[in-house]
Amino acid sequence: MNKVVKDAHEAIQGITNGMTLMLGGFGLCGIPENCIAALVKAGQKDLTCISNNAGVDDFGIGLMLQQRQVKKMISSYVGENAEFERQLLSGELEVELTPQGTLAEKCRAGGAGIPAFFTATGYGTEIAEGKETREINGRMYVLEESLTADYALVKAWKGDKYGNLIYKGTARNFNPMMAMAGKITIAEVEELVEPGELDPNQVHTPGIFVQRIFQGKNYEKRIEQRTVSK
Amino acid sequence: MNKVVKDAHEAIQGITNGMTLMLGGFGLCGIPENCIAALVKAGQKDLTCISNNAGVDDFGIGLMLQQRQVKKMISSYVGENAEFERQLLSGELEVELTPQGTLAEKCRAGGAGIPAFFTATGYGTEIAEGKETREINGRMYVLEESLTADYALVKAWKGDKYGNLIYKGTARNFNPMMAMAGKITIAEVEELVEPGELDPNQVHTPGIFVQRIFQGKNYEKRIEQRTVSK
Amino acid sequence: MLTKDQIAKRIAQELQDGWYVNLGIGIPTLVANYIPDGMHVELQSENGLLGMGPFPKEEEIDADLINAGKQTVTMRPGASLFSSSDSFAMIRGGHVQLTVLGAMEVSENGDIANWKIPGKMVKGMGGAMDLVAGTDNIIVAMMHTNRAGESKLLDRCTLPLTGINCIRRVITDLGMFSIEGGAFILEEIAPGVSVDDVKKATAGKLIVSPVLKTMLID
Amino acid sequence: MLTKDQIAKRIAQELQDGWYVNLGIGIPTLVANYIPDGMHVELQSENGLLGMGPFPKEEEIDADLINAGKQTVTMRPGASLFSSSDSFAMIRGGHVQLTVLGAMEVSENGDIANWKIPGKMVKGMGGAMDLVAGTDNIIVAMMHTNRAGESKLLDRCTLPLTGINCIRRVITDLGMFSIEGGAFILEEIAPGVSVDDVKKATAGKLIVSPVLKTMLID
Repeated sequence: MNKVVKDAHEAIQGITNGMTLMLGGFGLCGIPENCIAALVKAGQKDLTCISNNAGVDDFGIGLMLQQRQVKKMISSYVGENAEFERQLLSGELEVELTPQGTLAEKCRAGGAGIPAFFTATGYGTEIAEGKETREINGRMYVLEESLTADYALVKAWKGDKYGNLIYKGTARNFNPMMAMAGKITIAEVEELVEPGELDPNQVHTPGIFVQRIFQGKNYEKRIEQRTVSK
Repeated sequence: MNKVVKDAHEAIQGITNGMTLMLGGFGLCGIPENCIAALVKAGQKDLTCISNNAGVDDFGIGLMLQQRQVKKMISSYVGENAEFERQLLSGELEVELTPQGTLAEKCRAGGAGIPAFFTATGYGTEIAEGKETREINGRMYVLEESLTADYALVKAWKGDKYGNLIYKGTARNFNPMMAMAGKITIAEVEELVEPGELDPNQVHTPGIFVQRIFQGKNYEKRIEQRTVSK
Repeated sequence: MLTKDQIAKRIAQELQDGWYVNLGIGIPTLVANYIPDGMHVELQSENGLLGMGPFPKEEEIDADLINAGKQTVTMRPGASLFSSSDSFAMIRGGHVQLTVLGAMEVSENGDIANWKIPGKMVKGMGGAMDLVAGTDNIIVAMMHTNRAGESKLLDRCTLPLTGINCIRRVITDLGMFSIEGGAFILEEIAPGVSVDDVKKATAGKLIVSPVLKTMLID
Repeated sequence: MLTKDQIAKRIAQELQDGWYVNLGIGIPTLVANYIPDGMHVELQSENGLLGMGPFPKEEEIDADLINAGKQTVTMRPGASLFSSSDSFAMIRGGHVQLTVLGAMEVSENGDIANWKIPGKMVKGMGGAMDLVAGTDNIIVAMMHTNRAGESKLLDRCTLPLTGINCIRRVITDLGMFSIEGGAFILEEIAPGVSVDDVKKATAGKLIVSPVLKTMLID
């Protein structure tokens, strides 16, 4: 079993033009910074990116948008990004907006072998247009299909060489479900340890979901809204 | 916020004849021993029990079967229990067998507000009889409905007074999903601590899913197959 | 007329001990400042935190600990962290006792629109559609009219919907309304506001409760 | 004819480094004893454990650490623990590279029956239906005939099914078979067994591979 790769450059080998990627993170919290930097450098084009948000102009997926690497975003909220807006309005970029909870569940379902599920979210709204709806126990639901990706890029706090991951704080967010839903899942971690160093009872993502892992570097962890109390 | 009750007797107040209960555990591992003992003493009848297994003759749900408290079991595997077999063959007891992974997912779905989902499990078998089937992306799936319960009885290792739970080893099993799917969830724990003593990053079941909690006593933790290596 | 803080104060009166509550961005966020002393309410942040505390002190700031508005926050004792799918399992599964959120429009049959204005840049619904579908107990907190002075309480929403038939209560700067039988019922009126003021500012069907009270805000 | 241990040894030859493997009860369990030295294979136990180790020493026994057969086990370094829903997410989601399980009957079109005998006490399917639906790579390990001497490799299963069209490979005491195009293809034959023996013991359609090999078991 050898999942450890040297760095982000080595980790993203195999990602080619036109592929579908999942990228963990909520806003700029818990995003795979190293992998994004490597993708920007490698320059793959026409990517479909499944990510709750699209970063800001000069960080996160925003960096990939600047290089015009993204053909389509599947997200729940894409504010805070002027270049994104420009590309969207000019028709260069396609966006599929999905309710946040539905997006999370679509990823989990994709990883768990569940091709579709019913949810009340979005019933009666434009999100349900063209989708099957059904009354179950007196309430109306929408059928939503699962999502998978060619590659999932996730960021964890600690990981071991077998790919077991532990996240920290709210940087967990979409990372665990996306780790499940990638055909190949690449994990970048702040600290890479030997098998046995993580408590098995505290592992958030079991290594079975992770195919490549490396210790990232120079994490900026940019804060979008630095709010303090007096 | 006051979720703490004195003991199992106080915890099961409100459970009445004919209710549907979920009981965590796999075999005899991670079962709510104290709550089961209290139910046996209280003597509620005509219960529907959702539990992966049905205990053994003189332990676990087997104790409730001896008292003829159970009308119906929803389980994946019910071996190792002679009284169970007798009641089943005599028609006193009804059993709904459900594949283990489908059972786990039905509980999670119930807790997560997902009324139904598609799974390939059981397609083409008697489990799929009377259920909707559908081809999705070239494969056949069965539509399975979610499960909820009037009360869920779960067992954890540590818990705090807000109901946050941490399980130990493979005693986790069905407990987390059942905790989600109970209208009222009762957690018995080996060690009840103050809020703040559990690491928020290590909580397996957030307290939002737990309505009552108590520190159990005299855990027997009976082993079904004591296997040792030389 | 109520200030935004007074709207938040009135909403805080609805809280009950032991509730898990999700507060949206804007006026709803202010509700956290007015939780009654001695009452224990747990705040849920849909990005994966239960037991959200106040903003951190400068030296406590942790980039890995933010709320759904992407603001740095702290955790209270007894907090827990979880994934987005577990978070929305809580929300969609009806485990959150109260959701407070803002709106652009609410209709007399309980529809809500709060995510999209055609012709303007669409940022997305985030978790709003899940939140309105997840619990029966939703309070919409908003100004009664928009900046152009037009009513936000309508017979039908004109903007793309976030959810249908899901809102039962609205609190605005003019009063508190329940939504029942296809009408806004004026239950409480803000101090210094007349029923006539409310009628003029409400485009949807309005019924004045026979037991109309004047809102009590300390 | 192979012993049960020899069947397990032959299956172990199929393992690949880095694979996650679920071993059922009976002959499949024995495969763990024959994982080649230096090869790293992670065993998944569907009750919520990845990285399952051998049985514990007397002093290591922990009632909270069992396998799917309810036997006390240990964890290897790098193990992880999880819930039943996460466990079957792994299985159903196709993340387990190989499942080895026993069967009462297998048919020439890949159907399998291994959970229920009408008229006998039904114990339940446990995780078997999920396991056969979860991965393309399943090996059935079983005796070629039942105690009455009847073939377990049939044209159609007579017992209630566990899954349909899901088995691609069967290893019995007589040989190794792939299932393709509605037939059992005899790929390898056990030492000391003749093709005629296999033909006699196989009720389903049997094709002898043009490159038939004698099984190599050390």
